[in-house]
Amino acid sequence: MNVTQLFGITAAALVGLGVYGLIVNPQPLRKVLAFNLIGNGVFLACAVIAHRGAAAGMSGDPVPQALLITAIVVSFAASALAVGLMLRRFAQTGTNSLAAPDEAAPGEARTHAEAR
Amino acid sequence: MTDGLIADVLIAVCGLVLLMVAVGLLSVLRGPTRADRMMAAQLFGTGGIAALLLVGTASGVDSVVDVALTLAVLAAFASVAFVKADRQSEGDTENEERT
Amino acid sequence: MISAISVGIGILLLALALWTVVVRDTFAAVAGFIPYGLLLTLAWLVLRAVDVALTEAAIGAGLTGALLIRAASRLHPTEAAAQAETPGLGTRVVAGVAAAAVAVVIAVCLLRLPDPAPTLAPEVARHIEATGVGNPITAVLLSFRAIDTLLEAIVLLFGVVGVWSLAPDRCWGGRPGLAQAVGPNDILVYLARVLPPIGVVIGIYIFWAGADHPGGKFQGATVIAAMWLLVMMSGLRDAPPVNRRWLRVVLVLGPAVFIALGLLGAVMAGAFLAYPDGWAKLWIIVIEAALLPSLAVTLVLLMVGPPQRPEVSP
Amino acid sequence: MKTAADVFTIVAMLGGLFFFVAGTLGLLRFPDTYTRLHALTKADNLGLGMVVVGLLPQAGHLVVALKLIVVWLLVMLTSSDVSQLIARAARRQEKGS
Repeated sequence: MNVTQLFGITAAALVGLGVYGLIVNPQPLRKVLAFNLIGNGVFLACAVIAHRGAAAGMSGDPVPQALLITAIVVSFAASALAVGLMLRRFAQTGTNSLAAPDEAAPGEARTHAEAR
Repeated sequence: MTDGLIADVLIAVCGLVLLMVAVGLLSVLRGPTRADRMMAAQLFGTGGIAALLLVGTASGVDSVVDVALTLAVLAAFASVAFVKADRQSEGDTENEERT
Repeated sequence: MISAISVGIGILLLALALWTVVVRDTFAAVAGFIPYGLLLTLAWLVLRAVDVALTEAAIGAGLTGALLIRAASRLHPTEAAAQAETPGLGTRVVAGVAAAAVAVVIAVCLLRLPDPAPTLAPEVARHIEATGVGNPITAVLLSFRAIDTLLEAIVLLFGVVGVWSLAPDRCWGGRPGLAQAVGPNDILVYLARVLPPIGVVIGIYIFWAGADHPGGKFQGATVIAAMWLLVMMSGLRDAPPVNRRWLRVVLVLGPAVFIALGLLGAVMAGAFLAYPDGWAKLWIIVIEAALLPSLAVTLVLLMVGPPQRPEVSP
Repeated sequence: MKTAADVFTIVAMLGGLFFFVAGTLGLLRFPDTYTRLHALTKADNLGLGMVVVGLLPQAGHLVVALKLIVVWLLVMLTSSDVSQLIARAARRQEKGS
């Protein structure tokens, strides 16, 4: 098994783990973590493709590598926005649940919002 | 590019350091306290940088030192955030409501 | 020999990923996410993507970890309620099957990639001379695919707008984040006095090295942003109020210079973002130098979140 | 000359490895947070130091060697500070609980 195959399988497994975590974990922050796992799996797949494209004295195809750098920075921005949304929602309503409002202790959430 | 024997030695050492870091990570992440878990970043800050330098030198990537420099500066940042976040969640919560 | 290390990195990476997915406590999950990011740096290095390794070391291991930890601590009060919502066995089995199916499809695709692999490396090698830079990735980022980089800088700016739009009305124009109170003898204050000068030099060095070696504006900007955040976390300097004019100017400086030079290229070289002959290197340096402070400020503002404290009196 | 440098590298690597093993053993065996922190920050820093010293003869360029030393100094500076921060956090948690 060579490096490309190894990291190819790792990338696929990372995406799988991320999908599982995204569905199963109820906390929104955990979903952001899981989403990051999926993203890293895709990045790793991209890096594998770049690695296979080594030619002309370069250690890899520079175009997917450059895209990866862009992608890592953008995914950080996306995570930051998601975290901002979560914290704001928590500050406003006192909950961070994704369940439908009537399922997740409706009274508590409303009183919290009214208190402000 | 370092020659064969030394490269092999470096890779072997790198593997063992990684193994030690992995074992250490296992015990640190299990806890029991939050302070124990904070050590995870610290553990990788030293062991991870050693492994990085070893594998980079063995495969002849000169710029690996720059990656190590970045990590050395930023490994502390994650740990500080850890401690600060912990401090805020326990002590400074009243600040949050001060608005 | 190198493949033995790769196997170790792959296994450890998956083990940490599994930890972040299955462990009950969110704080523990995030604690596992930081070494995971550092390990990913090793993976990029083994795949010979040194530029990507640098970016991951800066963003993945540094900023993302700090961002998530802060959120995990802040959201700790919701933890018990959230855990009660964990779906039952049936959902978990279905989710597991779905996830496995996705993973298998991707694995099969990745194992059956076409041979020989398609690559743009020879194309880049043929034209890199014209850009005047030695690092092919910088050439791609700022010349061949400059539009991607421009749009990325603008996306980051939108990210800041998005985060700012979460501010409560009464706090608008104030300072982001919480007030930090730290004693003058705190070791954190010492670290925040000693490390940033060194860190800023390293950040600028990595930015400058990016012309010919791995490095560049993203990585340099991240290091500088982290140093500023360290100073803020120590309480030595407060976060700037978001209504400051200099802050807005620095934020848009990079994208504005980028667009202006792009339009100038449309006039002088016949296409948007085209560089006139012989001027490519200079234009790339000007764009990168303008982007560096913008990116650093953008990353800091994304990290500290929306304004939370109304400004008392200016 | 070349062999002497290589022997030096191997000896230093073994030393570094010893400290990494010692650090991990400490993490596994020590009874409380403070002693574990002690094992981690002291032993692993020395381990990294020995690895850096061992890599010096293999660095192709003087600048690379200097940067290696800077990496080690930075890690020593930051990890000593961070270990103190973590120890304080641990004490605060003990008091709190």
